[in-house]
Amino acid sequence: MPHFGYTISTDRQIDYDSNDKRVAKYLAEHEPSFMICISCGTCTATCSAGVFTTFSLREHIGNIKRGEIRNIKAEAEKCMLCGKCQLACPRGVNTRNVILNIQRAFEALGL
Amino acid sequence: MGRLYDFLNQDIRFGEGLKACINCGTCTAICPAAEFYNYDPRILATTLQSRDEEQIETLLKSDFIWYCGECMSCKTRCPRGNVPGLLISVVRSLSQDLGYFVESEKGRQQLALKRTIGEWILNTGYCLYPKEIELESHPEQGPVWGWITDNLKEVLGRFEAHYQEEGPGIFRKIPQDSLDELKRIFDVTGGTERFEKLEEFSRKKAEEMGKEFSPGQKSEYYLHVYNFNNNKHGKDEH
Amino acid sequence: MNIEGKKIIWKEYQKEIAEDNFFYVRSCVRQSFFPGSETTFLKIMRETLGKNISEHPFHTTCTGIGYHSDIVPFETTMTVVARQFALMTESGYQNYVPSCITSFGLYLEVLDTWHHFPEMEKKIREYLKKATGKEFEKPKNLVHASDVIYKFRKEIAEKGKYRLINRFTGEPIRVVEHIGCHYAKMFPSKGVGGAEYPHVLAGMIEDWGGEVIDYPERRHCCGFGFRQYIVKANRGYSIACSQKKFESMKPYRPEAILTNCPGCPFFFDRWQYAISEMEGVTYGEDGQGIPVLTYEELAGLVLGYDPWDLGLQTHQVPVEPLLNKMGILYDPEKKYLGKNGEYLGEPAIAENLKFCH
Amino acid sequence: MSEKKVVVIGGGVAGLEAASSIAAFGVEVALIEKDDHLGGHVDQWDRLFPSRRPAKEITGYLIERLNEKVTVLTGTEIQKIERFGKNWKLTLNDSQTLIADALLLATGFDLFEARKKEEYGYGIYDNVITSADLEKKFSLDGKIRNAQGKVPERVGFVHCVGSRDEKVGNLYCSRVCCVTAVKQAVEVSEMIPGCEVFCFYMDLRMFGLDFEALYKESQEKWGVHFIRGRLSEAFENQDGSVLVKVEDTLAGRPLKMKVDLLILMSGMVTSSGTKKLMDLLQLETDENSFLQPSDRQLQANETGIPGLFLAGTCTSPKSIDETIADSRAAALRIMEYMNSVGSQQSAVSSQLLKTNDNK
Repeated sequence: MPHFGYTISTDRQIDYDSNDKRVAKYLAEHEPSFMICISCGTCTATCSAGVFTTFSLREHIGNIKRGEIRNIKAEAEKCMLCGKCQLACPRGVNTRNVILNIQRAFEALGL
Repeated sequence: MGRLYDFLNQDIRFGEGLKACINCGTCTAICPAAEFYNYDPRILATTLQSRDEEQIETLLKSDFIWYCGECMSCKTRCPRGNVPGLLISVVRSLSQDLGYFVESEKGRQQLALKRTIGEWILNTGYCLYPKEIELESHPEQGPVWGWITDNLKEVLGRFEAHYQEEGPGIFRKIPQDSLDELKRIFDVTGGTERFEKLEEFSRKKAEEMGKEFSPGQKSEYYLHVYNFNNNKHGKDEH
Repeated sequence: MNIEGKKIIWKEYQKEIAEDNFFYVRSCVRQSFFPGSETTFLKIMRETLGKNISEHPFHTTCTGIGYHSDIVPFETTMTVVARQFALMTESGYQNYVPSCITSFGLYLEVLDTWHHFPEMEKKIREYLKKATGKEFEKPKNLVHASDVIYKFRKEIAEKGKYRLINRFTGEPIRVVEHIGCHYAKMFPSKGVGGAEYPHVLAGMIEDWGGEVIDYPERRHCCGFGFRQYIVKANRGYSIACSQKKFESMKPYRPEAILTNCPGCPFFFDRWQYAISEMEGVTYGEDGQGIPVLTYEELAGLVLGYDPWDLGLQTHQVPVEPLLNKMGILYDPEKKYLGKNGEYLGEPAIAENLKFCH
Repeated sequence: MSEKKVVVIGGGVAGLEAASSIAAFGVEVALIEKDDHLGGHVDQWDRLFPSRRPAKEITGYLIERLNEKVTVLTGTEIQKIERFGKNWKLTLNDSQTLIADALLLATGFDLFEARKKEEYGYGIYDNVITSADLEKKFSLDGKIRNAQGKVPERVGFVHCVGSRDEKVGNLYCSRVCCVTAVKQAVEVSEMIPGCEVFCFYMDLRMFGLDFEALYKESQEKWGVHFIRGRLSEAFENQDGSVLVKVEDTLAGRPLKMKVDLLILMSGMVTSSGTKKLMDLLQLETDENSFLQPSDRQLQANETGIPGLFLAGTCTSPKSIDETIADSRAAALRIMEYMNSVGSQQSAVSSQLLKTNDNK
C-alpha cells in the first residue's frame, strides 16, 4: 500500500442521531429546570470559574442536550459551586443542582 | 474607521459579499469546510462586520481564512445575500498584500500555489500540466496515471491531442506571443506584483524559520509548506 | 420523493442555449485528466449534430484555479477573461462555450461584476488594450458545454446505438449525477434546473434510458477546494468530502456517477482508488468501484463510439462493468494501445479495487 | 345617516370585525368574499396560540355578530372599481354593481408558497409539510403520521420559512410563526408521547403577553428542544425520513439529524386578492409588497384616497388580536370620514346598495 502522506479528515459535525443523549435524559429527570434554559449566557457572564477557565455553563448545557459530552465531566469539575449564576438566571434554572447532577449522571451511567 | 477594514472595503467584492449578517448559521450548515475544519463562515462575516481592527488583524494572520474551498455553496443560501466565500477571497488578498499570510501554516502554502499553478499559467498557458503531476507528490493518482505519464504523447495522441505542437487541440503549444500577452496582463493588473510579494514574504519567513529557500519545488521551505500539517485544524485536535 | 415537484422547478429554470456557431474554450483539468472528453464533445458537435464550433489556438486558461487559490488578483483574472472574449470577437463568434465549470462560473461572476460596476468593465478594457492592444464584445450567449449536450440530448438518444439499460435485466441503469459547484450555486438562474435540483445531467440520464438516483449528500462539494487539493498537506479534507458523498450514495447502489465539472470526475475516480488503498473500502458491486463518467463520455457511449477513443482507459476506476451492462462491444486488447496502435504495457492493478473485464 | 353604505372587501377576521363594527352604527355594509365561506385562514386552523382555543370560536363569534345591516356576498369577485362622484362604483363578477360611500380593503394575506424555498423540498420530499398542513392533520383526526404511515419519533419545526429572507424577496418578520411553532410543538408532544420535537430558529419572537409562558411550558413540560440556527437544507433519506443540516450557532458547529416529519413555518405574504385590488385601484405598495397606509403609526388605516381604507393583514403581518383591534380602528375612521362628508352628499350616494336577494 502506498504511503499517501495525509489521512482522511474526521467530520466535526454534531451527529445528533448517533450521539449519546443519556446524560441529558438523566438531567431532565433529576433536575427538570435544566430543560428551561434559553441559552441567554447570563450564567456564563457572571461565572467566577469562567474568568479563569474554559468553563461555560451555557455551552455545556447546550452540548449535553446535543449529546456532545466528551469533555463535560472534566468541565463540570471546574465549577466552584458558588451559586452566582443561580442568582442571575432569568429563568430560575437551578444551576448548582444541574452541575451536581452532571457529576452524578456520569457516575450513575458509568461514563 | 479602522485601517484594515478600509483596505478590505476598497475591494468591490467586499460590499458584494457583506451586507449585514444576522448570525443565522445557514452558511456554516452547508459549508463543506466547516464540516472538517475548525472553520465557520458565520464567524468570518460577524468578525468582519465588527470592524474591530484587532480581531481583523488576528483573522488575517490565522489559519482560519485558508480553510474555505470557495465552492460558493454559501452564496446560494444566505438569507441576507451575503457571500462568505467571496469575503474569503478579499481577506486572503489583503493577507497576501500585507505579508500576513506567512504567519499561519495554511497561509504559508500560498507559496506552493504560486510555484505550481501560478508559474504553470505563465509558462504553459494552463493552470495544470500533466507532466508536472508526478506520482510522488500525487500518490492518489494511482497506477493508471503512472501509465499515462510514462506514455504521455502516445496516450494523449489517441485523443487527437497536439501535445506541444502548433494549432488547436489538447495541450498544444500556446504561441509565445500569447504567453507574452498573459505576462503583460499580469504586469499591468497587479498579478506580477502579487507573485513577487508571495516570494518576498515567503523568503523572509523561511529565513526566520531557518529553512533553506530557493526557486522551484525542492527547497526545504517549499517542501515544508507543501507537506506539513500540524493536525490541529479539525475535530480531534481542538 | 415526488418527481412532479422537481418538474415544476425545472420548468422555472430554463435558459437560452444557442442553436449553432459556438466558440469553444478548453479546460486545464479536463484536458489533463479526461483528454478524450473534449475531443468527443467536438466530434459530437461536428459529426453527429452538424454544428459549427470553433477553437482558437491562442486561447489559454481563464486563470480560474489560480483565482480561486487567491494567488491571482481579481483584476488580473478579469483581464485574462477579457482577452478570451477578444479572441471570440476577432473570430466573429458570439456564443461562448467553456468546457470548464470553474471557468463558466467565473465568466458569470465577471459579467455580473461588470454589470454592477460599469467603471470596472471600463478599467478592464483599458488594461486589456494596454497589455495586448485587443478589444472585445461580451458574449451574446454564454453556456456551459454540458448545457449544449443537454439541449441536444434527445437527438443524441435518437441517433444512439446504446441506452442506459441493463441488458441482463432490462432495468434502467441507476446513475447518480454530480454538478460542479460553480455551475449554478453562484447564479441559480444560469443553470438548467437551478441550483437545488439541476436538470442538466438528470435530463441526459432520463432521456438516454437510465434512472436518476437522488441521495442525501447530492449537493455536497466533491472537495476539490482548489488549495485544499493542490497542496498535499490539505488533501485529507479533499478526500473526506468525496468519501462523505460515497458513503451517502452507497445504499442506493449506483452503477455510475455522471459529472459535468472538470475536477469532480477526477476526484471521484482517484479518491475511490485512494480510499480503497487507505481503508480497504470500495463503493461499487462486489468490491469494484463505481465507474465515473463525464457527460461527453456517456454521450459517446450512447452514440456507439469506441470506449478507448473516449478515453475510458485513462480512468483509475475500471468502467468495464458499466460497458458490460449496457451491452457495449469493446476490444480489451485495444485498451492499452498508443496512437499508432503500439502496445504501451499495462498499469499495475490496484490492490483493493477489484478489476473486472 | 342610515342611507350611507360601506363595502368591505374580504370576509376573514379583519373584514368580519370591521363589517360588524360599522353595522353597529346603523350603516349598511356589503361584505364581499371571494371564497364560498367566511372566516378566511383562521377558519381553516384548528387551534390558536397562545391559549389553544378552537379557531372556530373566533370566526363563529365574528360571524354571529353580523347584524341585518350586513349583506354578505360570498363567492364574489370584483371586476372593476371606479370613482363615482365622491363614491365608489364596484362591478362584480355577475355584472351587478354596488355603490359605496366608503370602501374598506380587508383582503388579508396568503401563506408563503413553501416550495419556493427549494432547498427544503416542499412538494418533493414526502415528509416535508407546512404548518398549515399540520393544522389540517390536527383538525382531521389529530392522528399524526408521516407519509409512510409511521408515528413520528422526531419532528422538526423550521422557523422563518419565507420570512426574513432576501432570497425569496421577503425582508420582514411574519410575527405569528414563532409562537405558532411553539404551539404546534406542544400539540405534537401532547399527541405523540415520547416524540422528540425540535424548533430551528434564528430569534424567538415571543412578543405576546402569554407567549413566553407557552415557550417555557414547551421546554419544561414537553421537553421541546430549541436549536438556534437557520436550516440550510433538507434531504430525503431512503426510508423517507428527512435529513436536516443546520448550524447550532450557540455551539458554533454544524449539526445534522434525521426527522420523521419536517414542518415549515410558512410566513405571510401579500394575498393574491390584495394584488388584484392594487391593480384595480392602482395602489402603492411598500418595499415588502404589502399595502402602504398613509402613515404606519398615525394613519394606519388610511390611504390618502378619500373613502378608501385598509384593515388587517393586507398592510402587514398581524396576529388575530392585532387584526381585530386594527379593524375596529378602521371602522372608527370610516365613520369619522362619513360624518365629515355627510352634509354634502352627492346625488348617487342615496341610491340603495344593490344586493342579490338570493344570497
